[in-house]
Amino acid sequence: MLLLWLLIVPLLAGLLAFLFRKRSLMELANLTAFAIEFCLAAALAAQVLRNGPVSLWNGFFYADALSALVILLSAFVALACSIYAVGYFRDDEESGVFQEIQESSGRAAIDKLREYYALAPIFICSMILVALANNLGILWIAVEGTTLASVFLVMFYGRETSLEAAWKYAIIASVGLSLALFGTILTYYSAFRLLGTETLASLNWSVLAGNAANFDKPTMRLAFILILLGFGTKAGIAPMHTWKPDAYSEAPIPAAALLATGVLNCAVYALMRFYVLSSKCLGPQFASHLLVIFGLLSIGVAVPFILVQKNFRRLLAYSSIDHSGIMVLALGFGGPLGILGMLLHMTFHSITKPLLFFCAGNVQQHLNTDLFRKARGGLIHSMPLTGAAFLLATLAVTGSPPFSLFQSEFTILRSAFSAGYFVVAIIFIGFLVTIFSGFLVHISSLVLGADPDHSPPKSCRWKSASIVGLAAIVIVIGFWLPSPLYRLIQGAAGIVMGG
Amino acid sequence: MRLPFFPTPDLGNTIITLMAAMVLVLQIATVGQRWLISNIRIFAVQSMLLAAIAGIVAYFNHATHIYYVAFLTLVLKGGLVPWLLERLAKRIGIRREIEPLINVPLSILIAGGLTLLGYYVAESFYHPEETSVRAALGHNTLAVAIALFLIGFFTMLNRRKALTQVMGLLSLENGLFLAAISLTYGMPLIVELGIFFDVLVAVLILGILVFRIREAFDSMDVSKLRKLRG
Amino acid sequence: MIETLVKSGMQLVLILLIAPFLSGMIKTLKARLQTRRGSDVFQVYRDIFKLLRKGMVIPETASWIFSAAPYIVFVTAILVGLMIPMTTTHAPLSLFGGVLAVVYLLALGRFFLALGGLDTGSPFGGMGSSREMTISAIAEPAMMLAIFTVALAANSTNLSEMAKVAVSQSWKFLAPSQMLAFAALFIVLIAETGRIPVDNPDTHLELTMIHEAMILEYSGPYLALIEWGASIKQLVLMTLLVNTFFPFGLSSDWTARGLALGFLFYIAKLLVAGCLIALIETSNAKLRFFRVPELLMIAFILGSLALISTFLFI
Amino acid sequence: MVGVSFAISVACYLTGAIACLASSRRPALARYICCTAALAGAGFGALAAVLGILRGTPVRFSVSSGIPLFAYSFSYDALAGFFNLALAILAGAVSIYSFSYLKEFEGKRNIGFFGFLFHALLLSLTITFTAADAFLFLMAWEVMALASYGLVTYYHEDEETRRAGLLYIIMSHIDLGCLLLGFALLSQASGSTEFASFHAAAVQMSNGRQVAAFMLFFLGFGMKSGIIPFHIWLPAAHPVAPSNISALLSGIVIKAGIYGMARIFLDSLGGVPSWAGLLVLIVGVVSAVLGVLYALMEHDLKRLLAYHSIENIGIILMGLGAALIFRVEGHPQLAAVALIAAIFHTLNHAIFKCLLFLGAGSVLHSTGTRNMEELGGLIRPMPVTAFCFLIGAVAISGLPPLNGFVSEWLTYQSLLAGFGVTGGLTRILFPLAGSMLALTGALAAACFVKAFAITFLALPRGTESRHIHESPRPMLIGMGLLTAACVALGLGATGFLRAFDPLTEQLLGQRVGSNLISGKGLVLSAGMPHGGTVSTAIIALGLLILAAPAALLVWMAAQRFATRRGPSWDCGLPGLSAENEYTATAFSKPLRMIFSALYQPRREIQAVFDVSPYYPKEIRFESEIEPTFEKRLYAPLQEFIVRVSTKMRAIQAGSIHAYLLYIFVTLILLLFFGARP
Repeated sequence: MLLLWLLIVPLLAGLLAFLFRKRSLMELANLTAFAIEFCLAAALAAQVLRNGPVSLWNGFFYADALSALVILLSAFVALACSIYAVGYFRDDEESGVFQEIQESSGRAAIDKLREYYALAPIFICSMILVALANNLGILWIAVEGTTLASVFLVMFYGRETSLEAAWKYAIIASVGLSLALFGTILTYYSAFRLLGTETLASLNWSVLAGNAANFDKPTMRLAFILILLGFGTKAGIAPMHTWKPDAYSEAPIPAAALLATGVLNCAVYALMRFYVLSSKCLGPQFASHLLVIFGLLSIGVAVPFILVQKNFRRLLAYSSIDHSGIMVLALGFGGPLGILGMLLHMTFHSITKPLLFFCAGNVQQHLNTDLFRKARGGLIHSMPLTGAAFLLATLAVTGSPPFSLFQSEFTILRSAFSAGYFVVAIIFIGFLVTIFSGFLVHISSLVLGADPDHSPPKSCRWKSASIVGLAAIVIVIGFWLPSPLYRLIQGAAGIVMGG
Repeated sequence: MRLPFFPTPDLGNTIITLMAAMVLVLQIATVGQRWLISNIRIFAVQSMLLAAIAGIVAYFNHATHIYYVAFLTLVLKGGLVPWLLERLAKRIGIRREIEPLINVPLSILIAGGLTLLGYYVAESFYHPEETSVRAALGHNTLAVAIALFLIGFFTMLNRRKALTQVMGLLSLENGLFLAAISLTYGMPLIVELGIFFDVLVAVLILGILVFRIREAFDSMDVSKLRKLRG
Repeated sequence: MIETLVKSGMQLVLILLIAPFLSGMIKTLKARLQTRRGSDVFQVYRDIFKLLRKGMVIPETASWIFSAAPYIVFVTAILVGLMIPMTTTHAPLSLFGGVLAVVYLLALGRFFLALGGLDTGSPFGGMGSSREMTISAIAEPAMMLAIFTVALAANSTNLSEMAKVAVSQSWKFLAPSQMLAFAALFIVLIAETGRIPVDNPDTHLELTMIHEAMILEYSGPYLALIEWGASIKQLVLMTLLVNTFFPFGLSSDWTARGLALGFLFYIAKLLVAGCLIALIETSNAKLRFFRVPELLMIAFILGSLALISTFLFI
Repeated sequence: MVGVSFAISVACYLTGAIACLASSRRPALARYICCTAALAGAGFGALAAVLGILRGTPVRFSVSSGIPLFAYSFSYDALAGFFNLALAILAGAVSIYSFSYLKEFEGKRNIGFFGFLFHALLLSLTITFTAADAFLFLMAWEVMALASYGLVTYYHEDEETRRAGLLYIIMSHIDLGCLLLGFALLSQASGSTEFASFHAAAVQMSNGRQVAAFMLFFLGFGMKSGIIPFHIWLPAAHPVAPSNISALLSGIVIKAGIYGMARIFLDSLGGVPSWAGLLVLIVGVVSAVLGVLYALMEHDLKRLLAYHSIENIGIILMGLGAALIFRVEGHPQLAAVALIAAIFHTLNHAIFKCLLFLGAGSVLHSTGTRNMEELGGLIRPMPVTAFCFLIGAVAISGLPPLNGFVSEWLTYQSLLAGFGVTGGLTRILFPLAGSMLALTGALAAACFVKAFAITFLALPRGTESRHIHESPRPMLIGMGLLTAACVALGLGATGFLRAFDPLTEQLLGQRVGSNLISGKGLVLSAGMPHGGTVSTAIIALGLLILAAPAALLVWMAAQRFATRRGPSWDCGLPGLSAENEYTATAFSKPLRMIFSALYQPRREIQAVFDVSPYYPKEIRFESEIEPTFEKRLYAPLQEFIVRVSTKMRAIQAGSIHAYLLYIFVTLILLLFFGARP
């Protein structure tokens, strides 16, 4: 029943938004829903930790440690985003952004708000569904659902560039997901030849995983290639990453943060499910090589764009490409350390990344630009909290100790050596160092420097609360990870390892 | 009945293979086609053929749920979607020719190459020692499905207009449909329904987007959407 | 303890007395070689004595550093003198400082003298200090290499140990490494003591001075201390040269006979070295300042060759 | 006991950091907390260090982090003790100094944040020196870099400062990358990140991996220490930080690299091959000589000191390199002596470099400039600062009887001993390295004559009009402590050297303390029979005794004639002014000419004539030397990276067709190559 509630709560929040006519009611509904959602996710995690996998409707919904982890992370990000969104959209309203929209498209501010408060919960609902679906077909549908919900969020502001971004996002994601669907069909086929229609009727992962060793191998090969490309597109792995900078820089900040963490997690989650099947069927070697190549390529592609970047929101997008590359790379390295490192990375990334987005959002809203050139540096003078948090988040996201992403990257590096990928490891570290340099050069030039005499922004409690809260969590998990969370991650790693 | 030039002994499979080949021919025809409206109509025919394939599969394998699939395909892809697209095309007033990025003869050549690639890939699925019907059928239709997919993809690459890219996407999904139907005799029904629903929503959303792009840019040429760089 | 003090006292007297003599002797010799009459060998004593009885003028700009420098120069020179075997192989204070201490104590004196030169605020002082520090710096590696060559042969940087080893195998000075090291150290000696062709101790022409420019503002007892200190330094370096490379006559104990014999040999060796310097000073012109590094480079190469030959020809 | 003092010290730093941040709204309180907490931490740190050094056997303890992979485990042994001792001395002196130094920040800058970073730096250094686990070590290592970055860019409004800070943090991160790889290599071999497990595993590693591990660690630690050619960040970053921080950066932060090398090369890797030791030695020589040569050309007081840090790191590496070679050649006794030379010089350099930076800070504090060409004559208004700086200058120049001399003397002795124990041509390298050490020492002396004389002596060069005053008492006490340490470690070296026994025993299995001391505990000997001996105490005593009669002579003369004060000789043209003084640039000119091949000096003289070409109205003189490494190595590299990146941006040119094409091509390639087994 818990599983069902996990889906119903956000759906309800989305539907309620259609009913309300007042902003505060929508905000309230949204906040309450995600607070409840987070509690539900925590409860699910606790239950999974205690009693093992939970399933519903004859295994239609199925949650093991891996799902619970992804759901917990999605719920966490959703909660953080919903808190931030309150401040963000109020600011938008006050600064007259909605007015402009109204003038150009004739849509009232409250309609715009409703658009967000209705779509975001649906978007999150489909993310939760991704993790809950046992049936691989449903999994695919849910992933496609995230795309459909988020296309409107990307074109939220209705500018020409938003349309452009939305179009590119929609087309590329659709093509990608078609590949994933093809892969899913072939997976089904490779199992079908062994098991026949009857046992397979539901295409359930929990059934498939038990029999994967006997699947038709050539089909599985082809299927995994297509799956990698397909869900890889959604995860933003190079060379399928091209939609990311556009979509991330055009979507409203809370939606962009959801895209960068929630959607990324879902896509990687889907990849992991198929990775388990593939490595059981074909042995880990085949998937590993492919994943390592694509992972390294993604990190490498992000490097030049991070080094030479004019727009700080696009910078964040490339960081996301970099991180999806790291996760895929870690999956490719495999072994207990690699998988554990990958899941740790996913967890830490989901916690850290929203902070970076929120800081960028504050800066963008305050200065009304997302270009470094126009921001003119020295933000620490007019917005000390955001500035400091921005630097902190930059360091955290680039994997610098003492922040938690360093722990996962160190683990991943160790797994690379264990798996014998020496050269890859060296290139990997080289890329990371370069990315750190590029990031810090840009962000420090934004935050530090002489005071350019911007007027100080109006302080917003919602924004500050989300930033301070996240920053506190980011700092704490750098030094200490709650042991239940670790056990959950360990359990998830066990599942991906195929145990 | 046994036709000498098809290796499959089973009539249903023979017909399926034949129809799949026709679908492929239609797909290649799309590549060479210059008119948007004809493109939409070819898509409709193609979808109907697929619906027929689904019907044959359902009949020969006594799989009732595939009848639903066949029906849905016929209605949605053969009727509703082409109708919607045609309306949209008329509403935004596209009458002119499609201007492909690569000229027609070369495009067709490439489409041929992609078909070959499809066969090359599918060859590894051909197990001559396995004399069962399914194996041979799988080999052939998989090749066609891959070819359909690749050619659809290529069409998307080759077209400038937003709407034509949507067309490419749709024909690409027809390839998937063929694979799903003929390889595994249909996915579980719920999955199929979900996929149909998704396709429909996708077409709607893309349609809205096409409309908005047309409004904002006074053009449907997506190759002009190049503001976001670097 | 007492013994060390007595020995130190004896050597101290020796140093204080011989040093001006050596300077005077070279001056006289030079004059004779240049067919001048020149002053007699005791003129330097008279100069020092006279300066010690004069009043002083201290530049207005100078601080206590200016006043401290003469003491440090003088005292370091003497202390170094006590670490070097002169008439016997056993120098009184050699346990407390070997050849490295000698080099670095002299550097300490130079350090303060250069500070004193700059403390006056006069451009001459600055120029002198700059040049002095430059030349000593580039002389240093050559000196060290030459010293190392000897030290490696003796397996010690302790000067008494080195002298003992040298006496016990006195034929060794003919070895190529010793010859080369000697040549290197001799060039360094010329540079360090401010002799032609590196520096001209007799000139006060503005642009050619090095050492003299540095001490231009010193007068009276301070100047006496500096001059005396400089002559002691010269003595010390020459002693180092002659006693390490030509150790004959060094007494191995502190008996009266040994000391007397050692003393005679020592004076004789100093005389020979002094003649050599006088000869060189007479027969050479002062080099341009920027040619000096080339000379010191030669010394460095000689030192390196010395080292290499140590292990090639042993 | 060690553990408790260590824990209290860590707790002091930790609470100090948080309390400072919390009190940032109240500057005076923040300053007070910052300095008091640091002083307390330093006190307990020193106690822990002394106890840890004397104890001999390591003390271990560990704290859980929630992830079993990463444990916060510490090991306090003699090596940790020495570096912690240096840290504690410096931290103590700097925090006393900062009582007054930070006062000028009040109301202008955020002292609370400064205090937070300051404590974070001290904390991370303490942990770096005691970490027993690669993970904890790397954490502390990078926190140290980040805290230093924050402190270097404390004056972030200034463009130069920001650039310097970025250069610093980027180089730091590169070295972190090297260390990460190195530790990952070792962890993979041993299956654990504990330092204790590395030794056994490293010995079993294949030759290629050993080489890789050595090179990675050498690069990583070397960059942190500022070895040439990875030094360029050091002279950029150290001068722009607040001076009390520069003192810590040059004093102890760069020593973390030395600590790492000692820890990894001698302990974890279990000895490195002979060529590796030789590499360390050669890099040491190059860094020492080039470091001091570049220092000579500086007339920014703090940059000059920063270059001297490179030089001294070079000297330390000479000792360390010798130790590594001796160890592998089977002479652990000699290795122990060389190691003592290196570690002792590390400690000494920490102390006198900190002293000098604090002195420079005082000068900056009261005159507002770091440019020596604008200073002069400060010995009169600031006599105590001048005295402390002078002692520091004598010490760093390696002149007897202070501490710099002792450690350089030990280094010489080790280098000389190297001639006898190695074969072939490499043996020549030892005495040659020794001669280069001599060159370095002499050049350093020249440089500090310049630094001290131009800054403190003669006439002021344009700062007369400013109100120059002696520093407040806490600053003087801070410097005074370090001055006393210089003298004490110099004169009392023999008393101190026995403390190295636990260290050498632990790393090399040798106790050589008793060999190094003879002659009733006053004489330092080279640790081998008939080797060299020296006694700084006796030298100091001798200098004092001998100075007495000389003073008597002068006093007697002064009784007869009054000592007069008069103007300096002005060539008969009255009016000698500060403009006639020798400048820092002029002082170093002979060396600039002699080493012109290195400096590639460029100079430009422009004369403006009024009427006659013989009487120029004004002459403008410009001179600069070529920053070879920056210009020839780093600038082209940076340019290359930026150019390639800019070209690569064509990938994302906005065309959706191109984007689809990427996917299409990838798909086709994968289908073609991957789909069939």
